[in-house]
Amino acid sequence: MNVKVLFFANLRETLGVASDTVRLPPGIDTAGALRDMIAARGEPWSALVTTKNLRVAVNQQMVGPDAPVKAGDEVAFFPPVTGG
Amino acid sequence: MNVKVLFFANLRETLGVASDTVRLPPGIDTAGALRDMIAARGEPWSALVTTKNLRVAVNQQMVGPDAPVKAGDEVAFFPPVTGG
Amino acid sequence: MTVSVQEADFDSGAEIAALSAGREDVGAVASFVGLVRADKGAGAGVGAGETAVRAMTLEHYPGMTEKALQAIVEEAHGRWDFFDARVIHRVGRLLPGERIVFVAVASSHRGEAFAACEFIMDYLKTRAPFWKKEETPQGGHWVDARESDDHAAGRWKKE
Amino acid sequence: MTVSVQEADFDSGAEIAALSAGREDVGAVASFVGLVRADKGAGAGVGAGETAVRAMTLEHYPGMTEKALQAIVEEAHGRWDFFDARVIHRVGRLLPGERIVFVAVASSHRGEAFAACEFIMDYLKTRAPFWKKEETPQGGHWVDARESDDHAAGRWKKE
Repeated sequence: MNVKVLFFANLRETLGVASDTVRLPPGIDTAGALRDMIAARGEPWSALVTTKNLRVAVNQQMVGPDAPVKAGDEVAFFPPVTGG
Repeated sequence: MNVKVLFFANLRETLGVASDTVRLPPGIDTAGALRDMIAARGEPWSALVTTKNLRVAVNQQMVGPDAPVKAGDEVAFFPPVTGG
Repeated sequence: MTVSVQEADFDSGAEIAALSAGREDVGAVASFVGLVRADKGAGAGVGAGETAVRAMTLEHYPGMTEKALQAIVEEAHGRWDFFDARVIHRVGRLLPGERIVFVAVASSHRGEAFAACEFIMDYLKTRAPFWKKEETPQGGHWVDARESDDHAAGRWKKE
Repeated sequence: MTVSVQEADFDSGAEIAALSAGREDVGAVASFVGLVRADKGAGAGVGAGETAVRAMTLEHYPGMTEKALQAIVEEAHGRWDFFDARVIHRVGRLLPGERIVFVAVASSHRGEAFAACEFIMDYLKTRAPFWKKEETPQGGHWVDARESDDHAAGRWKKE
Protein backbone atom coordinates (compact mmCIF):
# COMPACT_ATOMS: atom_id res chain seq x y z
CA MET A 1 0.00 0.00 0.00
CA ASN A 2 3.06 2.23 -0.33
CA VAL A 3 4.19 4.72 -2.96
CA LYS A 4 7.71 5.99 -3.45
CA VAL A 5 7.79 9.79 -3.43
CA LEU A 6 10.67 11.82 -4.92
CA PHE A 7 11.53 15.51 -4.61
CA PHE A 8 13.90 17.53 -6.82
CA ALA A 9 15.78 20.84 -6.97
CA ASN A 10 14.71 23.59 -4.55
CA LEU A 11 11.78 21.50 -3.32
CA ARG A 12 14.25 18.77 -2.33
CA GLU A 13 16.38 21.34 -0.52
CA THR A 14 13.41 22.89 1.27
CA LEU A 15 12.14 19.50 2.45
CA GLY A 16 15.62 18.24 3.31
CA VAL A 17 14.91 14.84 1.72
CA ALA A 18 15.21 13.50 -1.82
CA SER A 19 12.78 10.61 -1.39
CA ASP A 20 10.26 9.17 1.01
CA THR A 21 8.06 6.10 1.24
CA VAL A 22 4.45 7.03 1.92
CA ARG A 23 1.57 4.75 2.90
CA LEU A 24 -1.50 5.40 0.77
CA PRO A 25 -4.62 5.51 2.98
CA PRO A 26 -8.00 4.64 1.43
CA GLY A 27 -9.40 7.60 -0.52
CA ILE A 28 -6.02 9.01 -1.51
CA ASP A 29 -5.97 7.95 -5.16
CA THR A 30 -4.73 10.94 -7.17
CA ALA A 31 -1.44 12.84 -7.40
CA GLY A 32 -3.18 15.97 -6.09
CA ALA A 33 -4.68 14.18 -3.08
CA LEU A 34 -1.27 12.66 -2.25
CA ARG A 35 0.36 16.09 -2.47
CA ASP A 36 -2.26 17.63 -0.15
CA MET A 37 -1.91 14.76 2.30
CA ILE A 38 1.88 15.19 2.55
CA ALA A 39 1.57 18.99 2.74
CA ALA A 40 -0.82 18.60 5.71
CA ARG A 41 2.10 17.34 7.82
CA GLY A 42 2.97 21.04 8.30
CA GLU A 43 6.34 22.74 7.87
CA PRO A 44 8.40 22.21 5.79
CA TRP A 45 6.01 19.89 3.90
CA SER A 46 3.53 22.66 3.19
CA ALA A 47 6.02 23.74 0.48
CA LEU A 48 4.20 21.12 -1.63
CA VAL A 49 1.20 23.43 -1.84
CA THR A 50 2.99 26.80 -1.62
CA THR A 51 5.57 26.14 -4.37
CA LYS A 52 4.52 28.01 -7.49
CA ASN A 53 3.68 25.85 -10.50
CA LEU A 54 4.64 22.59 -8.78
CA ARG A 55 4.93 19.74 -11.29
CA VAL A 56 4.18 16.07 -10.70
CA ALA A 57 5.24 12.91 -12.49
CA VAL A 58 3.72 9.48 -11.87
CA ASN A 59 5.94 6.59 -12.91
CA GLN A 60 8.23 9.07 -14.67
CA GLN A 61 5.51 10.64 -16.81
CA MET A 62 4.48 14.26 -16.26
CA VAL A 63 0.79 14.33 -15.32
CA GLY A 64 -1.83 16.66 -13.90
CA PRO A 65 -3.09 16.62 -10.27
CA ASP A 66 -6.07 14.44 -11.21
CA ALA A 67 -3.83 11.60 -12.42
CA PRO A 68 -4.49 8.31 -10.57
CA VAL A 69 -1.97 7.06 -8.02
CA LYS A 70 -1.92 3.49 -6.69
CA ALA A 71 0.27 1.32 -4.48
CA GLY A 72 3.67 0.66 -6.04
CA ASP A 73 3.76 3.87 -8.06
CA GLU A 74 6.70 6.26 -8.13
CA VAL A 75 5.46 9.84 -7.66
CA ALA A 76 7.80 12.79 -8.12
CA PHE A 77 7.17 16.44 -7.19
CA PHE A 78 9.36 19.21 -8.58
CA PRO A 79 9.44 22.85 -9.68
CA PRO A 80 9.20 23.78 -13.38
CA VAL A 81 12.14 22.35 -15.29
CA THR A 82 15.04 24.53 -16.44
CA GLY A 83 17.29 22.35 -18.56
CA GLY A 84 18.92 22.98 -21.90
CA MET B 1 32.97 52.63 -73.74
CA ASN B 2 33.29 48.91 -72.99
CA VAL B 3 31.65 46.62 -70.43
CA LYS B 4 32.94 43.25 -69.30
CA VAL B 5 30.26 40.60 -69.69
CA LEU B 6 30.34 37.26 -67.82
CA PHE B 7 28.32 34.06 -68.31
CA PHE B 8 27.93 31.18 -65.88
CA ALA B 9 26.76 27.56 -65.63
CA ASN B 10 24.62 26.20 -68.50
CA LEU B 11 24.50 29.63 -70.13
CA ARG B 12 28.32 29.66 -70.26
CA GLU B 13 28.28 26.17 -71.79
CA THR B 14 25.63 27.09 -74.37
CA LEU B 15 27.51 30.22 -75.44
CA GLY B 16 30.90 28.51 -75.34
CA VAL B 17 32.51 31.50 -73.63
CA ALA B 18 32.85 32.54 -69.99
CA SER B 19 33.42 36.23 -70.66
CA ASP B 20 33.35 38.83 -73.40
CA THR B 21 34.16 42.50 -73.80
CA VAL B 22 31.28 44.40 -75.37
CA ARG B 23 31.26 47.95 -76.71
CA LEU B 24 28.28 49.90 -75.40
CA PRO B 25 26.67 51.86 -78.25
CA PRO B 26 24.70 55.02 -77.43
CA GLY B 27 21.22 54.20 -76.15
CA ILE B 28 22.20 50.88 -74.57
CA ASP B 29 22.14 51.92 -70.93
CA THR B 30 20.35 49.15 -69.00
CA ALA B 31 21.09 45.49 -68.25
CA GLY B 32 18.01 44.46 -70.23
CA ALA B 33 19.02 46.50 -73.29
CA LEU B 34 22.54 45.03 -73.18
CA ARG B 35 21.09 41.51 -72.97
CA ASP B 36 18.79 42.12 -75.96
CA MET B 37 21.65 43.62 -77.96
CA ILE B 38 23.88 40.58 -77.40
CA ALA B 39 20.99 38.15 -78.05
CA ALA B 40 20.39 39.86 -81.41
CA ARG B 41 23.72 38.44 -82.68
CA GLY B 42 21.73 35.23 -83.34
CA GLU B 43 22.61 31.65 -82.33
CA PRO B 44 23.89 30.76 -79.79
CA TRP B 45 23.52 34.24 -78.25
CA SER B 46 19.75 34.16 -78.43
CA ALA B 47 19.99 31.90 -75.34
CA LEU B 48 20.19 35.19 -73.42
CA VAL B 49 16.51 35.78 -74.15
CA THR B 50 15.31 32.18 -74.32
CA THR B 51 16.85 31.01 -71.02
CA LYS B 52 14.09 30.77 -68.40
CA ASN B 53 14.42 33.15 -65.46
CA LEU B 54 17.78 34.54 -66.56
CA ARG B 55 19.43 36.54 -63.77
CA VAL B 56 21.69 39.54 -64.15
CA ALA B 57 24.25 41.12 -61.84
CA VAL B 58 25.86 44.52 -62.42
CA ASN B 59 29.16 45.02 -60.61
CA GLN B 60 28.49 41.82 -58.64
CA GLN B 61 25.08 42.91 -57.35
CA MET B 62 21.92 41.10 -58.49
CA VAL B 63 19.67 43.60 -60.23
CA GLY B 64 16.60 43.75 -62.45
CA PRO B 65 16.65 44.34 -66.25
CA ASP B 66 16.04 48.07 -65.76
CA ALA B 67 19.26 48.54 -63.80
CA PRO B 68 21.61 51.11 -65.39
CA VAL B 69 24.76 49.92 -67.17
CA LYS B 70 27.64 52.20 -68.07
CA ALA B 71 31.17 51.94 -69.49
CA GLY B 72 33.54 50.09 -67.16
CA ASP B 73 30.80 47.99 -65.52
CA GLU B 74 31.00 44.23 -65.04
CA VAL B 75 27.73 42.63 -66.13
CA ALA B 76 27.02 38.94 -65.47
CA PHE B 77 24.22 36.81 -66.89
CA PHE B 78 23.36 33.45 -65.35
CA PRO B 79 20.53 31.00 -64.65
CA PRO B 80 18.84 30.88 -61.21
CA VAL B 81 21.37 29.93 -58.53
CA THR B 82 21.43 26.45 -57.00
CA GLY B 83 23.99 26.53 -54.18
CA GLY B 84 23.82 25.20 -50.64
CA MET C 1 17.51 8.27 -32.30
CA THR C 2 19.98 8.17 -29.40
CA VAL C 3 19.72 10.27 -26.26
CA SER C 4 22.43 10.54 -23.61
CA VAL C 5 22.56 12.14 -20.18
CA GLN C 6 26.15 12.40 -19.06
CA GLU C 7 28.72 14.39 -17.07
CA ALA C 8 31.27 14.20 -19.89
CA ASP C 9 31.64 16.83 -22.58
CA PHE C 10 30.80 15.95 -26.20
CA ASP C 11 32.35 16.52 -29.63
CA SER C 12 29.81 18.42 -31.75
CA GLY C 13 31.64 17.78 -35.01
CA ALA C 14 31.90 14.04 -34.42
CA GLU C 15 28.21 13.85 -33.47
CA ILE C 16 27.14 15.78 -36.57
CA ALA C 17 29.35 13.63 -38.81
CA ALA C 18 28.02 10.41 -37.24
CA LEU C 19 24.46 11.26 -38.34
CA SER C 20 25.41 11.08 -42.02
CA ALA C 21 28.34 8.65 -41.87
CA GLY C 22 28.18 5.99 -44.57
CA ARG C 23 24.96 7.43 -45.98
CA GLU C 24 24.25 9.14 -49.29
CA ASP C 25 20.66 10.19 -48.58
CA VAL C 26 21.27 12.80 -45.87
CA GLY C 27 21.25 16.27 -47.38
CA ALA C 28 20.85 18.32 -44.20
CA VAL C 29 22.02 18.21 -40.60
CA ALA C 30 20.72 20.98 -38.34
CA SER C 31 22.23 21.18 -34.90
CA PHE C 32 22.28 23.19 -31.72
CA VAL C 33 24.77 23.63 -28.90
CA GLY C 34 23.70 25.29 -25.63
CA LEU C 35 26.38 26.77 -23.37
CA VAL C 36 26.63 28.17 -19.84
CA ARG C 37 26.43 31.97 -19.90
CA ALA C 38 28.17 34.01 -17.21
CA ASP C 39 25.61 36.80 -17.52
CA LYS C 40 22.62 34.55 -17.02
CA GLY C 41 22.12 35.31 -13.34
CA ALA C 42 18.59 36.42 -12.55
CA GLY C 43 18.04 35.60 -8.89
CA ALA C 44 15.17 37.09 -6.90
CA GLY C 45 15.35 40.88 -7.08
CA VAL C 46 18.35 40.85 -9.38
CA GLY C 47 17.96 42.01 -12.96
CA ALA C 48 19.12 39.81 -15.80
CA GLY C 49 22.74 40.43 -16.64
CA GLU C 50 23.57 42.01 -13.29
CA THR C 51 24.78 38.85 -11.62
CA ALA C 52 27.86 37.01 -12.80
CA VAL C 53 27.41 33.24 -12.83
CA ARG C 54 30.55 31.51 -11.56
CA ALA C 55 29.29 27.98 -12.11
CA MET C 56 26.12 26.01 -12.60
CA THR C 57 25.04 22.61 -11.33
CA LEU C 58 22.56 20.58 -13.32
CA GLU C 59 20.35 18.17 -11.38
CA HIS C 60 18.10 15.69 -13.14
CA TYR C 61 15.65 12.85 -12.51
CA PRO C 62 17.55 9.72 -13.55
CA GLY C 63 15.37 7.32 -15.47
CA MET C 64 12.66 9.84 -16.27
CA THR C 65 15.12 12.14 -18.05
CA GLU C 66 16.09 9.58 -20.68
CA LYS C 67 12.43 8.57 -21.19
CA ALA C 68 11.34 12.20 -21.54
CA LEU C 69 14.08 12.97 -24.07
CA GLN C 70 13.26 9.86 -26.07
CA ALA C 71 9.56 10.80 -26.05
CA ILE C 72 10.37 14.31 -27.30
CA VAL C 73 12.47 12.89 -30.16
CA GLU C 74 9.68 10.44 -31.04
CA GLU C 75 7.13 13.24 -31.05
CA ALA C 76 9.36 15.25 -33.40
CA HIS C 77 9.72 12.19 -35.63
CA GLY C 78 5.94 11.87 -35.83
CA ARG C 79 5.74 15.45 -37.10
CA TRP C 80 8.67 15.69 -39.50
CA ASP C 81 10.31 13.33 -41.91
CA PHE C 82 13.90 12.84 -40.77
CA PHE C 83 16.39 9.98 -40.68
CA ASP C 84 18.06 10.31 -37.32
CA ALA C 85 18.44 12.56 -34.30
CA ARG C 86 20.93 12.85 -31.47
CA VAL C 87 20.40 14.48 -28.07
CA ILE C 88 23.09 14.88 -25.40
CA HIS C 89 22.46 16.69 -22.12
CA ARG C 90 25.17 17.15 -19.53
CA VAL C 91 24.59 17.07 -15.76
CA GLY C 92 26.76 18.02 -12.81
CA ARG C 93 28.79 21.18 -12.28
CA LEU C 94 29.64 23.29 -15.33
CA LEU C 95 31.52 26.57 -15.76
CA PRO C 96 30.67 29.56 -18.00
CA GLY C 97 31.54 28.79 -21.62
CA GLU C 98 31.05 25.04 -21.16
CA ARG C 99 28.66 23.09 -23.37
CA ILE C 100 25.40 21.93 -21.72
CA VAL C 101 23.23 20.45 -24.44
CA PHE C 102 23.49 19.17 -28.01
CA VAL C 103 20.67 18.41 -30.43
CA ALA C 104 21.13 17.42 -34.07
CA VAL C 105 18.70 16.17 -36.72
CA ALA C 106 19.60 14.62 -40.09
CA SER C 107 17.12 14.63 -42.98
CA SER C 108 16.89 14.89 -46.76
CA HIS C 109 16.00 18.58 -46.73
CA ARG C 110 16.87 21.48 -44.47
CA GLY C 111 13.31 22.54 -43.61
CA GLU C 112 12.58 19.34 -41.69
CA ALA C 113 16.01 19.31 -40.03
CA PHE C 114 15.70 22.88 -38.73
CA ALA C 115 12.10 22.48 -37.55
CA ALA C 116 12.69 19.18 -35.75
CA CYS C 117 15.90 20.43 -34.11
CA GLU C 118 14.24 23.58 -32.80
CA PHE C 119 11.15 21.63 -31.69
CA ILE C 120 13.30 19.19 -29.71
CA MET C 121 15.15 22.06 -28.00
CA ASP C 122 11.90 23.88 -27.15
CA TYR C 123 10.28 20.76 -25.70
CA LEU C 124 13.45 19.75 -23.87
CA LYS C 125 13.32 23.13 -22.10
CA THR C 126 9.81 22.53 -20.79
CA ARG C 127 9.43 18.75 -20.52
CA ALA C 128 12.75 17.16 -19.61
CA PRO C 129 13.41 17.01 -15.85
CA PHE C 130 16.58 19.07 -15.50
CA TRP C 131 17.11 21.86 -12.98
CA LYS C 132 19.91 24.41 -12.88
CA LYS C 133 21.42 25.89 -9.75
CA GLU C 134 23.64 28.90 -10.34
CA GLU C 135 26.56 29.98 -8.17
CA THR C 136 26.92 33.77 -8.10
CA PRO C 137 28.82 36.17 -5.82
CA GLN C 138 25.51 36.50 -3.93
CA GLY C 139 25.32 32.73 -3.31
CA GLY C 140 23.57 29.81 -4.94
CA HIS C 141 20.07 29.94 -6.34
CA TRP C 142 17.86 27.78 -8.52
CA VAL C 143 17.10 29.16 -11.95
CA ASP C 144 13.45 30.03 -12.44
CA ALA C 145 11.68 28.60 -15.45
CA ARG C 146 11.37 31.21 -18.18
CA GLU C 147 7.97 32.16 -19.50
CA SER C 148 9.56 32.54 -22.93
CA ASP C 149 10.41 28.83 -22.89
CA ASP C 150 6.76 27.92 -22.28
CA HIS C 151 5.86 30.28 -25.08
CA ALA C 152 8.45 28.73 -27.43
CA ALA C 153 7.13 25.22 -26.76
CA GLY C 154 3.52 26.39 -26.99
CA ARG C 155 3.87 27.63 -30.57
CA TRP C 156 4.30 24.01 -31.77
CA LYS C 157 0.84 23.05 -30.49
CA LYS C 158 -1.32 21.80 -33.29
CA GLU C 159 -4.56 23.68 -33.86
CA MET D 1 31.12 37.40 -39.42
CA THR D 2 33.46 35.41 -41.65
CA VAL D 3 32.51 33.83 -44.98
CA SER D 4 34.70 31.46 -46.96
CA VAL D 5 34.42 29.93 -50.42
CA GLN D 6 36.86 27.07 -50.71
CA GLU D 7 37.56 23.67 -52.27
CA ALA D 8 38.73 22.23 -48.95
CA ASP D 9 36.47 20.40 -46.51
CA PHE D 10 35.72 21.97 -43.10
CA ASP D 11 35.56 20.79 -39.48
CA SER D 12 32.03 21.52 -38.19
CA GLY D 13 32.96 20.96 -34.54
CA ALA D 14 35.96 23.29 -34.69
CA GLU D 15 33.88 25.98 -36.43
CA ILE D 16 31.08 25.72 -33.85
CA ALA D 17 33.58 25.85 -30.98
CA ALA D 18 35.38 28.87 -32.48
CA LEU D 19 32.17 30.94 -32.31
CA SER D 20 32.09 30.75 -28.51
CA ALA D 21 35.81 30.30 -27.76
CA GLY D 22 37.00 32.51 -24.93
CA ARG D 23 33.52 34.00 -24.42
CA GLU D 24 31.07 33.65 -21.56
CA ASP D 25 28.12 35.43 -23.17
CA VAL D 26 27.25 32.92 -25.90
CA GLY D 27 24.39 30.71 -24.78
CA ALA D 28 23.39 29.26 -28.13
CA VAL D 29 25.05 28.14 -31.35
CA ALA D 30 22.70 26.94 -34.10
CA SER D 31 24.36 25.39 -37.11
CA PHE D 32 23.66 23.64 -40.38
CA VAL D 33 25.63 21.28 -42.60
CA GLY D 34 24.47 20.58 -46.17
CA LEU D 35 25.69 17.42 -47.91
CA VAL D 36 25.66 15.95 -51.42
CA ARG D 37 22.78 13.47 -51.78
CA ALA D 38 23.09 10.55 -54.22
CA ASP D 39 19.33 10.51 -54.77
CA LYS D 40 19.09 14.14 -55.72
CA GLY D 41 19.08 13.64 -59.45
CA ALA D 42 16.18 15.33 -61.20
CA GLY D 43 17.25 15.97 -64.76
CA ALA D 44 14.78 16.82 -67.49
CA GLY D 45 12.09 14.17 -67.61
CA VAL D 46 13.57 12.20 -64.73
CA GLY D 47 11.66 12.03 -61.46
CA ALA D 48 13.35 12.97 -58.23
CA GLY D 49 15.07 9.99 -56.67
CA GLU D 50 15.24 8.04 -59.92
CA THR D 51 18.68 9.17 -60.94
CA ALA D 52 21.75 8.30 -58.92
CA VAL D 53 24.16 11.20 -58.58
CA ARG D 54 27.76 10.02 -58.91
CA ALA D 55 29.35 13.42 -58.30
CA MET D 56 28.55 17.10 -58.37
CA THR D 57 30.58 20.08 -59.49
CA LEU D 58 29.95 23.47 -57.92
CA GLU D 59 30.68 26.52 -60.05
CA HIS D 60 30.56 30.02 -58.61
CA TYR D 61 31.15 33.68 -59.47
CA PRO D 62 34.41 34.57 -57.74
CA GLY D 63 34.24 37.95 -56.10
CA MET D 64 30.47 38.26 -56.18
CA THR D 65 30.03 35.08 -54.15
CA GLU D 66 31.91 36.39 -51.14
CA LYS D 67 30.12 39.76 -51.35
CA ALA D 68 26.71 38.08 -51.63
CA LEU D 69 27.38 35.82 -48.64
CA GLN D 70 28.62 38.76 -46.57
CA ALA D 71 25.52 40.77 -47.53
CA ILE D 72 23.24 37.89 -46.48
CA VAL D 73 24.97 37.64 -43.10
CA GLU D 74 24.71 41.42 -42.63
CA GLU D 75 21.02 41.31 -43.48
CA ALA D 76 20.49 38.57 -40.90
CA HIS D 77 22.43 40.64 -38.36
CA GLY D 78 20.12 43.58 -38.98
CA ARG D 79 17.14 41.39 -38.16
CA TRP D 80 18.34 39.36 -35.19
CA ASP D 81 20.57 40.04 -32.26
CA PHE D 82 23.53 37.68 -32.50
CA PHE D 83 27.24 37.86 -31.75
CA ASP D 84 28.87 36.11 -34.65
CA ALA D 85 28.19 33.97 -37.71
CA ARG D 86 30.26 31.71 -39.92
CA VAL D 87 29.52 30.63 -43.49
CA ILE D 88 31.61 28.17 -45.51
CA HIS D 89 30.64 27.06 -49.01
CA ARG D 90 32.69 24.56 -50.95
CA VAL D 91 33.23 24.64 -54.72
CA GLY D 92 34.66 22.16 -57.20
CA ARG D 93 33.85 18.46 -57.57
CA LEU D 94 32.18 16.71 -54.62
CA LEU D 95 30.97 13.14 -54.10
CA PRO D 96 27.75 11.91 -52.44
CA GLY D 97 28.03 12.15 -48.66
CA GLU D 98 30.52 15.04 -48.83
CA ARG D 99 29.83 18.32 -47.04
CA ILE D 100 28.90 21.30 -49.27
CA VAL D 101 27.91 24.13 -46.96
CA PHE D 102 28.20 25.17 -43.32
CA VAL D 103 26.34 27.97 -41.52
CA ALA D 104 26.53 28.68 -37.79
CA VAL D 105 25.22 31.55 -35.65
CA ALA D 106 26.15 32.31 -32.03
CA SER D 107 23.87 34.36 -29.81
CA SER D 108 22.67 34.70 -26.23
CA HIS D 109 19.44 32.82 -26.82
CA ARG D 110 18.44 29.98 -29.09
CA GLY D 111 15.53 31.72 -30.84
CA GLU D 112 17.78 34.27 -32.56
CA ALA D 113 20.44 31.65 -33.37
CA PHE D 114 17.97 29.28 -35.05
CA ALA D 115 16.15 32.03 -36.97
CA ALA D 116 19.33 33.71 -38.26
CA CYS D 117 20.91 30.37 -39.23
CA GLU D 118 17.84 29.26 -41.20
CA PHE D 119 17.48 32.71 -42.79
CA ILE D 120 21.10 32.67 -43.97
CA MET D 121 20.63 29.19 -45.49
CA ASP D 122 17.39 30.19 -47.23
CA TYR D 123 18.91 33.35 -48.70
CA LEU D 124 22.13 31.59 -49.65
CA LYS D 125 20.02 29.18 -51.74
CA THR D 126 18.45 32.01 -53.75
CA ARG D 127 20.98 34.87 -53.71
CA ALA D 128 24.51 33.46 -53.69
CA PRO D 129 25.91 32.74 -57.17
CA PHE D 130 26.58 29.00 -57.00
CA TRP D 131 25.50 26.46 -59.61
CA LYS D 132 25.55 22.68 -59.34
CA LYS D 133 26.21 20.29 -62.20
CA GLU D 134 25.36 16.67 -61.41
CA GLU D 135 27.01 13.61 -62.95
CA THR D 136 24.56 10.74 -63.32
CA PRO D 137 24.62 7.50 -65.35
CA GLN D 138 22.62 9.46 -67.96
CA GLY D 139 25.32 12.15 -68.21
CA GLY D 140 25.91 15.56 -66.73
CA HIS D 141 23.21 18.14 -66.19
CA TRP D 142 22.78 21.43 -64.39
CA VAL D 143 20.51 21.35 -61.36
CA ASP D 144 17.36 23.42 -61.78
CA ALA D 145 16.54 25.97 -59.12
CA ARG D 146 13.85 24.64 -56.81
CA GLU D 147 10.63 26.56 -56.40
CA SER D 148 10.62 25.50 -52.74
CA ASP D 149 13.84 27.43 -52.22
CA ASP D 150 12.27 30.63 -53.53
CA HIS D 151 9.33 29.92 -51.28
CA ALA D 152 11.59 29.35 -48.26
CA ALA D 153 13.41 32.65 -48.84
CA GLY D 154 10.15 34.47 -49.56
CA ARG D 155 8.67 33.69 -46.16
CA TRP D 156 11.27 36.00 -44.51
CA LYS D 157 9.97 39.01 -46.45
CA LYS D 158 8.80 41.73 -44.11
CA GLU D 159 5.20 42.83 -44.51
